[in-house]
Formats: sequence, structure tokens, C-alpha cells
Amino acid sequence: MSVAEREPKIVGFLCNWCSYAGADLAGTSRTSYPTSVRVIRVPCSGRVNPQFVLRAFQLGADGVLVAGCHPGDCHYSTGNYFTRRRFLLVKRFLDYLGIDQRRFRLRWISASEGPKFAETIREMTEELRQLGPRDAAAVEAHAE
Amino acid sequence: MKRVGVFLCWCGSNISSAVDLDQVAEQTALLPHVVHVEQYKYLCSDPGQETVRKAIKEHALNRVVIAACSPRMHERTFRRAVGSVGLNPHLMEIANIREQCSWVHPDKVTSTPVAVDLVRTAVAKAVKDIPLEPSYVGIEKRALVVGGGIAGIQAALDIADSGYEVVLVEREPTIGGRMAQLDKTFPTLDCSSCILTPKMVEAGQDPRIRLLTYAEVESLSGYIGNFEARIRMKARSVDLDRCTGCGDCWNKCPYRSPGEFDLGLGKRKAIYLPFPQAVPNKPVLDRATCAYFQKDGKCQVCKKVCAPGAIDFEQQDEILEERFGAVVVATGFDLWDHGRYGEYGAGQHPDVISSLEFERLVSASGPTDGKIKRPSDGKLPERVVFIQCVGSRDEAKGVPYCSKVCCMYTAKHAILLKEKIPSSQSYVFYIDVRAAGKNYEEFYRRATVEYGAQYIRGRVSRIYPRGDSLVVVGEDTLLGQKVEVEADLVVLATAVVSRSDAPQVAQKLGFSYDQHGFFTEAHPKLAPVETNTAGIFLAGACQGPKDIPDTVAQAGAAAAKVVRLFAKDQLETEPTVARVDRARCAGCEWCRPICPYKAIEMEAVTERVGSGQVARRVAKVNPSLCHGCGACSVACRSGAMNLLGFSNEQVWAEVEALCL
Amino acid sequence: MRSEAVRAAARRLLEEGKVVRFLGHAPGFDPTSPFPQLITRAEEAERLVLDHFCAPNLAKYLLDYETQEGVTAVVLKGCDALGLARLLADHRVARDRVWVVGLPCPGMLDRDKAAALLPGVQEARAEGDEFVLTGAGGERRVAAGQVLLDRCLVCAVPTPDDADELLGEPVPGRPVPREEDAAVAALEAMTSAERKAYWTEQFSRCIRCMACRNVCPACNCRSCCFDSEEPRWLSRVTDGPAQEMFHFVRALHVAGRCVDCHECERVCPMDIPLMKLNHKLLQDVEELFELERAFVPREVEPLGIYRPDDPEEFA
Amino acid sequence: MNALAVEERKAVRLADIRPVLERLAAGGKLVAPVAEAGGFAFRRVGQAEKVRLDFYNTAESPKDLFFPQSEVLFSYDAAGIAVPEPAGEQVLLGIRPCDLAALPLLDRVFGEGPFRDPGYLARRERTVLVAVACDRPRASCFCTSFGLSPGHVAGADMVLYPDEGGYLVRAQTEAGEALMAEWPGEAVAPGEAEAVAARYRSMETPLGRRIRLEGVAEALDGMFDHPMWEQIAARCLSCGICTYTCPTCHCFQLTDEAKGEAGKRVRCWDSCMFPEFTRMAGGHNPRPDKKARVRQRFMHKLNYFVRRWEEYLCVGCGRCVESCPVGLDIAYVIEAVQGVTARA
Amino acid sequence: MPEAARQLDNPLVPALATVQAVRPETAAGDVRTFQVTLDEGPVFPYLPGQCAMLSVLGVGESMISITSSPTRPDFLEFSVKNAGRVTGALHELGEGARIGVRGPYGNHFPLELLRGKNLVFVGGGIGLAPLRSLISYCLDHRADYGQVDIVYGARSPVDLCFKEDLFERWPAVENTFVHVTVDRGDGSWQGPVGFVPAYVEQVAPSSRDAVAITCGPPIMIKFVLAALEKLGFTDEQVVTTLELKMQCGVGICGRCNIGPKYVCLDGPVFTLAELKKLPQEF
Repeated sequence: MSVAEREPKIVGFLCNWCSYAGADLAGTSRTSYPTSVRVIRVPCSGRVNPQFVLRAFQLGADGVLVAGCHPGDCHYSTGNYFTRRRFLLVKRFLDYLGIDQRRFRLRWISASEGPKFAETIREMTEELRQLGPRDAAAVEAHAE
Repeated sequence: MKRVGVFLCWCGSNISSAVDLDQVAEQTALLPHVVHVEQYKYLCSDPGQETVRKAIKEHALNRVVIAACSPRMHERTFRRAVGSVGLNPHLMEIANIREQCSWVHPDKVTSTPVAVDLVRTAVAKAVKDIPLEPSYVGIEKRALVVGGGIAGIQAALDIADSGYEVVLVEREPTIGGRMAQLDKTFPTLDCSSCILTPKMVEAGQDPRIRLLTYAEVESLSGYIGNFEARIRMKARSVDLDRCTGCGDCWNKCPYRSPGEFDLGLGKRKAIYLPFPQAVPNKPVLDRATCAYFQKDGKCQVCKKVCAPGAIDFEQQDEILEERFGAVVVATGFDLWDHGRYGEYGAGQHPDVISSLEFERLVSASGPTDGKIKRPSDGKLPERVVFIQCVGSRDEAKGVPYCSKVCCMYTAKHAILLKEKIPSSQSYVFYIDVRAAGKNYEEFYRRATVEYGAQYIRGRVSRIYPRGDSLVVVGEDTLLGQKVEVEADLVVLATAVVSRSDAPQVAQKLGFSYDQHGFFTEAHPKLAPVETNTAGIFLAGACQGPKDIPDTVAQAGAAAAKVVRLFAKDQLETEPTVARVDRARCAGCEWCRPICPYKAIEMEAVTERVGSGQVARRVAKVNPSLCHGCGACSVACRSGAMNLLGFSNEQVWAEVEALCL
Repeated sequence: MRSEAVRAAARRLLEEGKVVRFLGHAPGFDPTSPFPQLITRAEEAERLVLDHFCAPNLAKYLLDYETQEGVTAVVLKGCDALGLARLLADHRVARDRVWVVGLPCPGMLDRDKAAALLPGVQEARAEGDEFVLTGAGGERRVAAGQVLLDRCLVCAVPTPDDADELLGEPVPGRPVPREEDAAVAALEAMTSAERKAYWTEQFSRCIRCMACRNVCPACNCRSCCFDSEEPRWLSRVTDGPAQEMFHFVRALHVAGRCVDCHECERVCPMDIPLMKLNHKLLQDVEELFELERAFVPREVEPLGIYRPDDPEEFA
Repeated sequence: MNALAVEERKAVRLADIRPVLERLAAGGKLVAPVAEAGGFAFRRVGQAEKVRLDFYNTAESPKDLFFPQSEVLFSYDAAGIAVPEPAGEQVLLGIRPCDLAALPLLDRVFGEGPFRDPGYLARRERTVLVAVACDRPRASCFCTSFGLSPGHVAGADMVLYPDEGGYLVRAQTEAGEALMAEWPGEAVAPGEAEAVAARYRSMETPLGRRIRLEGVAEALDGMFDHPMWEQIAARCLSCGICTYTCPTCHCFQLTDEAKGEAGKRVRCWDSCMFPEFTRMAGGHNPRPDKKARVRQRFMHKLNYFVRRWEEYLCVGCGRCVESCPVGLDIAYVIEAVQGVTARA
Repeated sequence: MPEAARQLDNPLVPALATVQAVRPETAAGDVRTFQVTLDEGPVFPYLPGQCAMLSVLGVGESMISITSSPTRPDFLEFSVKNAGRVTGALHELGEGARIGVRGPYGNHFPLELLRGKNLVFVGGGIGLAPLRSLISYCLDHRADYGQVDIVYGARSPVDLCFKEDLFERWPAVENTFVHVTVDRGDGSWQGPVGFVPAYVEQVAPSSRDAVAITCGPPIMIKFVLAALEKLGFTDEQVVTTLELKMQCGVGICGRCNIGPKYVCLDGPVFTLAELKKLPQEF
């Protein structure tokens, strides 16, 4: 497969209560989306350690998605507010280190937003495809 | 040694038609630790679960991966299945290859690699699974009910009737709440106090219920089964033990001021009984309006006339500390202040009143003895305009939601008006009439058909005085024309809103509230009376606008939840909670403020350093408070705080497996 | 500069029994690199110096004595005192077990800059806005700006505000033009790939000696995630990804907690511009969360709280 | 083997060294000092103009070229274990006498004990060492204390002596001679070359720092429990600067990097200054505090190594003096030991 | 063949080996014995007391004493307590698993010193593993030694290792006496209860013409040494083995030295006399 055709790989950290349920809803309603995403279920978006995110990038993920309940709707009241704060900073910092901030997304996806989940994956896949592999040389160097 | 069994579910053909499960099985079998891979048509069925159980025994499996539908669907099912053959239920992981694979990637060529990845990731996580056990805490079998309206009364009665002690805290001098202010109730037109009063009395007399009126909860700490409340008993200036409720004091008290219970439509004394049926049927001295306190310290008439010597000017606020196992919050609602509508007279015109004021005017025990005298001149109104949705469903100036009860009580008001003043005519401006509920539509129709209430669909744009009457200008949207009605009295169905101090109450008690100040239920459908703080339940309109039957039903439900809790001697908590590695913890306390449940406290540990003992502080998680969100585990830089079930090791392994 | 004063303070405190140990500085192999010195007896006070080269921040050493008996006296400059504030905010040190001998700091000199201006420099004294360097090569008068440590050029907190005693009159802070922000801005102006290349080059020099971590008052964990075997947050291999992970995590773990003392950068034997990482985060923290002077430790740190109306970029 | 005495080897004078550097750089095997981040570092160089022969000692020693900070020992997969190809040839230009003297010490560790390290030995064998007589000692240098000098170049294949504005280049081995076979420059008489070499050998370091070594190893025999260690260790940061910049320190750890069924085992530098270095799985740590670790480092260099190999594990390069942020350098410790013995 | 030869050239590269059998050693399950053969060639020659580095590829290495006896050269045996990352991973392995082995490392028990003597073995917990190699060796050369006393203890009955040896094989050998104690008994335990040091004093083996060889947790060794001293054993008559963190096994990596001695080269076996000359840093 040529580089251009290669399907980007997205690691998605989804909170159990909203976004994971939203992704389930996309399934239940048979809303198809690209096969680029692989989901890791976490109880809350606040559980996502930025070190997980960088690790995913380093192991070859082209993009990382963190998704949680909308602010105010967190199953644990406040988890996603901390997530937002943390990743406002992390997104910029990743970018500062040379990991294009378009590769990282945090999205609020409720349990009823199956279509939004599918759309997020579609958008992200398209954007990542345009951005191309993150750092082909670096990824290969690590893979060897 | 880890022996992982992987079970691939066809889900009929839901999965098997879209994913090449043979290939998934083949690749999965090559993974480290995987010793058994099996497919089955319906794993969640009894024979399917039996397949898993059998394989666990036959292949000595100690980790199980189920590749099937979403864990949100069947995690419990399979945990139970695994647990039933002696394997710890938390040594099971689910790979979601239906909702997040076969249903969204129906093409086998593209979906199969996804399924392979998801199964591999679940295996990687399962390998890092450790057995988890719940912990247990004792339960203080006493309930605290906050708020003495019908919701609180009902909850207290139900809990007490089940044999448990209840403390009912009401901040007003009497229980009864809003319902006591109502005249009749829809759709049956029962007299409100006739059905409420017996319950108030019952609550006052039940030996298991302790009424604390004129009291407020100052703070609540602890956790489910083990709350500690500080309750402030406001100085009532009346010794309740001595007072007989004879009435001499309030009869003799020379000072009158507008009475709260009658919304200022009538007067009460400085020492007063809010209403005749008050429970406890004993007065309170309002120091803000009492001459003894406010002027010269001389008056003391009440004290002089009180034979039992119950008046106590020196009384101080008192703090009670009590332990409870559960809390029911039933703090009720307020009405929206229609003063914010300038076009309706900005609350300045005495004859533009709220619906609750109308209740007091129409009530036989009200300031007008049930005669509907309009406030400005005491005249009996002939033409009365009722305006619905005042504040409700008004995103611009009011609140966006429907207050739910106004349609019905306005119909009731129209009926009551006609009954009291047969010559009168009522006009009702409405947006729509919402009469969903048993006998509600019929009731509304009675108001229009039998009592001749004239319903006009449309909003009122202006109210202005003309002579001694009011002109109500609106639009009839059905006819598409402007209407003007001259009225003697205008009654506004103002929105039901949260208590102004609801956010403070929520913060004090430790649960969440929405942007309107209504308390948030743990789940809008499946946990409508629970809060997100275990052990605290909601009843009545503090959670959202409700009519009396809904309120009573919810109060009963909240009571049932409390009783359900008290029926156990110990509480089993979810095992997926945070855990501290004491050796690593530096005691920096960073995790503490981040925990939404205040589940983290500090403890001292001593350890050997060289030949001596050294004490230091480390974090400690209370497993009964922890809900397992994991926020602390991310805040903890050293990794000393970990979340069982979604541990650092597990998620790390998942990331690695996923990116392989 | 204040050597006599610090010796007198040490003597007095130890003699009076007010403290059982005293952390100060002593001359190093050359007079421009004094090192931290612990003394426990009054007669050892003679060893102490306090001059314009006493850059090392002594606050972190307080962790060594947390489990030992007695009060520790420590000489702290304004920036160092923020380090102590950090340790206090992190509940790592109890204030009542520390006696702070505060130095209202006129600025510390960069020994490399000084040596470049006057090879063989041995001493420096402040005269107004100038420093007089003396050494084998004679004497030279230089502007403060030429010879101060970068961090001192923009020091906002020269005088500790929490000292138990001060060695001298408080010194006003310098107006802070935050020149570092320009360095961050320059990097921000690059393309993503250029930044990647820049940092890859910088990080490739890292030898993972951990000095940046060990000197940092905000890196005060009891056990560091970098030393954890399970999960292995950081590979021991010094390849590109691991270097990136190390620097990402180190900086992020002090985000909103960094006291801007520059010690990490000063001790780095490979001259990796660590403050460009710290400043980026510091700037973003201040900007995003509308904070001022985010380098001053506060009771709850910026990442330990939230506001419902924080910037929303993730809808 | 053509074993000639150094005096008989070829020597030339280069007024301009650039053409030689260009030739070496073009070969793709050149490792030489370059300017980097305020100091110097040995790096593989493709362009001659990057080479900086006016360098002073690099922050990191060149030991990394023989004993890399991270070295794959082998990789494995389902099929088995594979050992990487041995390193290719390289020309290390610019090694200073101190670092040069460190190599025989590492040779002992990796080549003369009961076990021989093939990777290290291959890199040693395949590296042509072109030393530069030290014309830029720093204030922190004290190589002369160890019997070395700016002209101590034993073990180099070839030496560059800065002289008269250019370089006098002298081969010391066959490999050195082979390397300079095609170099330009006028041949120099052996006597003249030896005179220049001798001049460098007799040079002192500029600050004339000399540390008395006599009796240090013997004194330390009885100083394991001396209170001095506590005092010295108090200011240690427990970082690895001293050990990682040291040309002779050689502690390491083995670490596995797995990716699914495949992976590799890597040997990485480690430091006896790190608390985790000796911590056992159960938590027991025989060197639990800074005192024990600092003592281990200096005892190793000044006593244990001497007991085993009869040499100090230090060459006076001054890197720990230069880089230790808290002045906990070996010269200081030696002086402290001497102070103790003097008082005794 | 040059490839393979080069592999073994590097002392840090293990030889591939296969786990032939795994035996749970204790009822508590935290100790397992692995029987291992090398994939290429016979088992390397070794003597009792020596160790080998076991690799779980992808996880790491751990130094484990060889518990089998060179008198039975078909395989190597290692008894491993699950105490950390690598030993934990070893415990995950079953029959047929591939591991790496390199060794043997370290010195061995002083067989010359033991020859002709009465032997007193004192072991605690997993500390019996290295002793077991020597016990088997001596019992296989029974005529060369006098009376053999084996004193062994574990925390509780479920923690006893090598029960078959303790209760069946060894007692069956002539002039060989096995004394087993536990710190804490349980319902089924009929034997003595008490700590090993006290039990040694109670068993009171004679120090005449005897050598005591002890291995176990540091705290036990400390008190056993005192007990042996009371019984009249001199420092030269007491032999023990040490365990420290090791990475290379070849005296380079810098962890296991006690003063100038490297446990991986000069140890792990030391006489008490030797040990007393070393700095007390282990």
C-alpha cells in the first residue's frame, strides 16, 4: 500500500458513560465510519494520562482521540473539566514538541451522539490522511 | 501462570456475517498466554455461558476474554458467568466486536483486522488483570430527610414505617411546605390541607420521626452508610418542651407584620404560628420583627402572658451533630419572580398576582378567609385573566423548561373562581395546554366546558392599568388577531424554579445540580431519585418541577432506596476503585482536591528507615466513597495512585497492544 | 558579599540550638562555583560563603532532613524560596521544621559569562548596576546585564517573602520583560516538522543523568515514574522516542508547578534548553487559565482545579 | 607484524589541516569534536568544516564510541536470537590524552577480565585513534596528577601536535601510518618530532592543579566507615552527571524492549549514584542512602579498582569537576581523603 | 555455525533453553522449580553453589542459584520465588516455554573444605535452593562425608520447599538427618514449631569436624550465625551464600560488589571468616 492510501491509525480513549456509549450507538444504528479507529475504554476522560497519548503516538498512532461527556454532564461530575484543562495544555505542548495539534482531538460526545462519533472519526481520518504519516522516518526507526 | 481463554461470539449472524471469525480465532491463538480460543453462536445465552464455564474448568483458564457485543450490554452477565465457576469476576475482559466493529464495518475484509486488534488489546489487558474484591462498610440505619414539604413528609413516613429512625429537618417553623399553601388540588379538587394535615400530624407523632423545625443542615460529611451532619437549630425563642401551643402569646403580641405564609397578603404577629394546622403547633418568635429585640428590649408581652414560661429571649442557635446512613433531600421549589417582566407591570401592580398568591386568596384559611378579594381594593373581581408560561419556556427572560404544573392549576383556578364568584369570567392566555396525566385532560375540559373559562392561545404582550381595571393586550394566534381584555385581576402562572440557595445546599451536602439549580439525579432514567453521591436521594421539586402525585411517588421511591440500603447490614462497594501504593506515595495531596467524592484522605504510616521508625503521611482511598473515575490516578505523577480495573499497567498494555 | 553575615547567622542559630543543621554554600574548586554545604557545628560556620556566585538552590535538600530530628536552617534567595513554597504546597516539608535565612538577592552571576568577560575571574562585587570582576587577569567593570544569570535578569522575586530572618534589606524585583517568551515564540513560529527536528536534536544530546529532575523543587515525588518498572513509563534506552517521552513527561509533571528557578537548565551538563519547555507551559497556563505569576506556588495548582468556563476548544 | 618504535614512525608537518580533514570526512568514518550547545561534543562528521580542533574537553567523554549509552546486545523473535553485526570502522580524531588514557582502563574491564566483551573489543579494534596533544586544558583539569600530561599520547595510532600555527602529525602505529600514507605535508625528521612531543609531555595544566595521590588507595582501605562520607554525600543530588560524563565509569544495566513476540535486549548505561541501582525486587537496598552510594563511587575509583587492577579508575579529565552542579568531584574527595590522613 | 559461535562469544547473550517441567514447590504457590535444558548442546558444567542468569525474553533477566546437582547432568533446575518483574514472568511460564540461560556464574561451595567433614545444612525458605544442589551432590558422593544434618524451616507449612527431598529422599540416606520446623504451624502440622536459629540450637549439631552451610533470608542468617557460634563453630567452619541485585554476572555492571569483592565473581559463597573482612554493605 502506498503511503497515500495507507489508512491512518487512530487510538481512541472513550469514556465509558458517554462517548463509549455514543460509539455503541453508532453501531446500534449501523452508522458506518472508517476502520481507522481502535477504542480503549476508560471510565472517564479524566482517566486519560497524557503519557498514554504520547505513548500511542510513539508507537505509531497517526492520531489520538480522547472523548468524554460534555462539560457539565460528566458521570463523575467534574472529571471532564479536568480533562479539558489538562488537554488544553497537552495539545499545545505536543504541538510545541512537533506533534501537529491536528493529530490530537478531544471531543465531547454524549451517549446519544452516535452520529457525532462517526463524524468525528470520518473527519479525523480525512485530516490525518491529508497530513500523512506522522514522521515516517521516526516511526520506522522505532519499529525496527 | 496466565492462561487466557478467548471466546468469540457470532451474535447469531450479527458478528459472524461481517467479521471473519475463523481468521480472528487463528490470529488470536498465536498471542502469548492464549491457550484456548472458541467460537459460539450466542455466548450470552445460557448454553453460551455454559460453554465459557466449561472451558474455564477444562482448560484451567484464569483469564477470560469475551469478544462479543459492548461491555455496556453484557459485562455483568459474563462477570457473573465467570464468577460462578470460582474465577474472580474481574479476570474477564470484553472485546467489543459488534457495536464497534461488525455493525459499523460490515465488510469482512476491513472489519476483520479491526476485530483482531480489539481482541488482542483485550487479551493484553486481561493478562494484566488482577483479582478484585469488593470491600464492605457498616451502615448507620438512620435517615436524614432535609425539607418538610409533602415530599419530605412522605419519605420520612415511609422510612419510619419500615422501622428506621428518621430525622426530618425543616427550616421553616413548621412542616407542610408548599402544599400547605394550596387551596385545592387538581384534578380532584380535594382540599389540600385536608389531605396534607393528617400526614403532618402523623409525622409529628411517629416515635421514630424526630422533627427538627426551624433548623438547617450546616454541613454533611462522610459517605454512604456513614454520614455525619451538623444541624443548626435556630433560636426560636420558644421552649418547645414547655410550650403548649395555647395561643396566648400570639394573640397578645402587639406587633403585626406581613406574613410569609400568606406571601404578604395577610399579617402575622412577631410571635406567631404560621398557620393554624402547623406542626409542631407551637409558635416561633421572629426576632427581626419583635420589638423586644429590635427596639427597646422592653415589650416582653408574650413572656408575661405565657403561663408555662416557654418564652426564652436568651435562646441561642444550637448545633446538633448526628450520624446517618442515608439522606433524602426534599427542599422544594420557588416561584419565578415575575417582576422581571416589565410589560406585565414589573411586579408593581397590586392586582397582577402570582398563582400562589391566588391560592392564598382562594383558600378558606387564607388572609381573606377564602374570599377572592383583589389586593388593591378588596373588590371581588369579575373578569380575571390567567396568563400561563410566565417565565417558563422563555429562553430570553425566564427559563427554557416547562414548569409542568401550571396548566392544570390554572384550570383549577378558573374552576375555583367560577365556584366562588359565579358571575365571573375567566380568560386564560396559553401557549399550549399540557394535560398529560390521569384525568388531567378531562379536568381541563371541565374548566372550559362546564366553567366557561375562555382559553386564548397566544402570549400577552402588555398589561396596563386603565381606571381601576387592567388592560391585557395579547394576540390570539389561532385567529391571528390582537386581543384586548379588560380585567379586574390578572393571575400569572409563574415558573417553578429552584430554591435560590439550591446551589449552596448542593455544595454543602455534596452532590451536583444543573444550570437551573435543580438537583441532578444520578441518571435521568435509571436512577431518577439517586444523586451521584451514593446514599443521598432526591424527592420532589428540588429535582425538577413536579405535581403532588409525582412528588409523593418520588418520595416513596427515595424512601424505598433508603430502606433497601438499610435492609443490609453491610454495604458492598464496587471493587474498581482507586488504590494507593503507600511505598510510592509522597503524600503531596495532589489527588485530594481532584476527587469529586472526597474519597481521599491522608493517613499516617510508620516505616523502618535504617534502624529507626519514621512516620509520614500518605493518601488513603475510602473505597465506599470512591466511584472509580480515575482522576486521581492521572493527577498522581509518581503512579502511586492507581485505578483498579483500569490500572496504569492495563491501559499501558492496551496502548502497546493496539499499536502493535 | 554576605559571607560574614551568613557565618554569623549560622553561628548564632547553631549555638542557640535553634537549629541543628545549617545549609549554606562553601567555596568550590574555583571561587566562581561554590557548592552546597551542610554544617552542624557553630565552629564550622567559617567554611560558609555567600557571594555573587551562589546560584545553587538549596531548598530541595530539605527533603533529606524531613525524617530527621531538629530544625534545619537554610539560606534561600527569592527564587529558592519559591522552591521551598513548592515543597510546602506539596506537603513535602513542614514549615515549622525549617528556619529560612533569606538573602535579598542582588542577582547571581553566570560563571561562564564572567569567565568570558574576565578569564580567571575569582571574585565579583556589585556596584550599582554594575559588577566589578577581579581575578588573575586584573579587574573589570561590567554591566549587570552582561554577567548575571539569565534568570536573574528578569527576576521578579529577589527577596524571599517567607523568611525567618533576612540578611539585608529587601531588594526590589526587576521589571520582567519575559525575554524567554521570545524564545518560545520563535519556536512557535516554526513549522511542526521544524520543531520536531529542533527538539529531536536537543533531546538527542540528553544523557539521562536525571540532574534536571533531581535538582527541581517541583520534582519531589518519593518515587519517580521514570524509575517505575511496571508500567515502564520510560524506556531505559536512550533512543528518540524515549528521550521525547522523558522530556515531555518531565515538563508536563511540573506544568503549573514550575517555580521558574532555572535550576534544571543550569545543572544540565548537555545544555539542553529545558526552560524553553517549562516556559511554554508556564505561558500557556497563565494564558489559558487567566492566571498571573503562575510560577508562584499556590494552595491548589492550576491543573488541580478547573473553571466551568475554561476555554472550550473541544466541542 | 611490523613493530616499529614510535621514534621510527612517519611524521609530517601540516601547515593547513583542512585538506586532511576533508579527506577523512569524505570517508564517512570520521568522528571528531564539533561545537554544540555552548560546548563541544564528539560526533560523526560528514563535513570537514564542522570539525573544531580548537575544542576544549567535550562535556561527554568519547567512551560512548566504544561503550555506547544504549547498545543492542541481541534481538529476538519467534525464530531465535540474533546478534547485531559488529560495528564498522571509524576514525576518532581529536581524542585528548586524558580520554586516551581512559581506554586502557576500559580495556581491562571489557577485555581482560574473565569475560571479554566482543562488541566493545570490535569497536576498539576498528577505531583508528588520532589524538590531539592537549593545547587547551581547562581550569578543572588535573591529568598530571595521574602521571599523564598534555603530551601523554600512548595508545594513539597517530597524534596531532599543534605546533607553529599548524600541526606536526606523527604516526605511532601501523594503522596510523597507513592512514597518513597519502596525506600531504612535508616529512619531519624523527628528532624534530620527538622534540615537539617531549615539549607537550613536560607541559603542566594551566592552573597547575595537582592532587596528591600517594597513599590514597591505602588510606581508603580503612576508611569505609569514616564519618567523612556523610559530610561529603550531604550535597549529592543523586544524579548521574559524574558517572555519565566520566570517561572511565562503566556501570550498566540490561533492559528488554518487547514489541509483541519480538524484541531486543539493550545494554544501557547506569549509574551507581541512582537509588534504584542496587534496589532489589523485594525492596532491600544494600546501598540505601547517598552516603553509601557516594562512598561506593569513590571507593570504586580509588580503592576497589586499584585492588583489582592496580590502577586508579580516574584520569583527571576534570569533567566531574566541571559538570557536577554541587562540586562533589573526585579531586575534592581525594583532597578530603588526604586531609583525613594528614590529620591522623 | 559462526553465527552461533559469536552468540556465545558475548557473555551477556544467553543461550536459548527450554523449560522441560515446572513443579510448584510450595503449597503457597510462590515458589516454582523449573527443569531446563539448553537447546543446543548439553548442560554446561557447574558445581554446587553456582548461579545462572535466567532470561524471559522481553522482560529481563534474574540471577538464580542452580538447585540441581552436577551429579545429575541431564538438566538444570532452578527454584524461583515470585518476587519481582522477572521472577513473576518466569512464574507465568509452562512446560515447553523458551527462556534464555547464561552461566554458570560465581564460585561454588568449598568442596575441598567439606570433604570428610560432618555437614550441617541450615536453610530457611527459598534459601534451601542452593543448599539442595550441594546436599544432592554430597549425598551422591555419600562416602566422602560424615554425618549430615539438615535443618530447615519456613514461615508456615505451606511455605515449605522441596518436601519430597525433605521428607522422603534425604531421610532415606544413611547417616543423614533432616530437621524441619515452621515459624507458625497450622492444624495439620505435627512437627516442631519455632524459628530456625532457635531450632538449630535445639538440634545442637556438634561443631567437631563439622562445617555448617547456611542460606536463607538475611535476618535468619544473622541469628543462625550467632547460634552456630554458640555451638562452637568457628568463622572458618561456617559457609554462607549471599544474594544481591545483579545484571551482568561477570563483574562489570557495578551492583553486586561488597567492597572490592563481586558477589557474582568472588561469591556468592563465602565463609563467615571471609565475610567478616568485607564492609557490611549487603
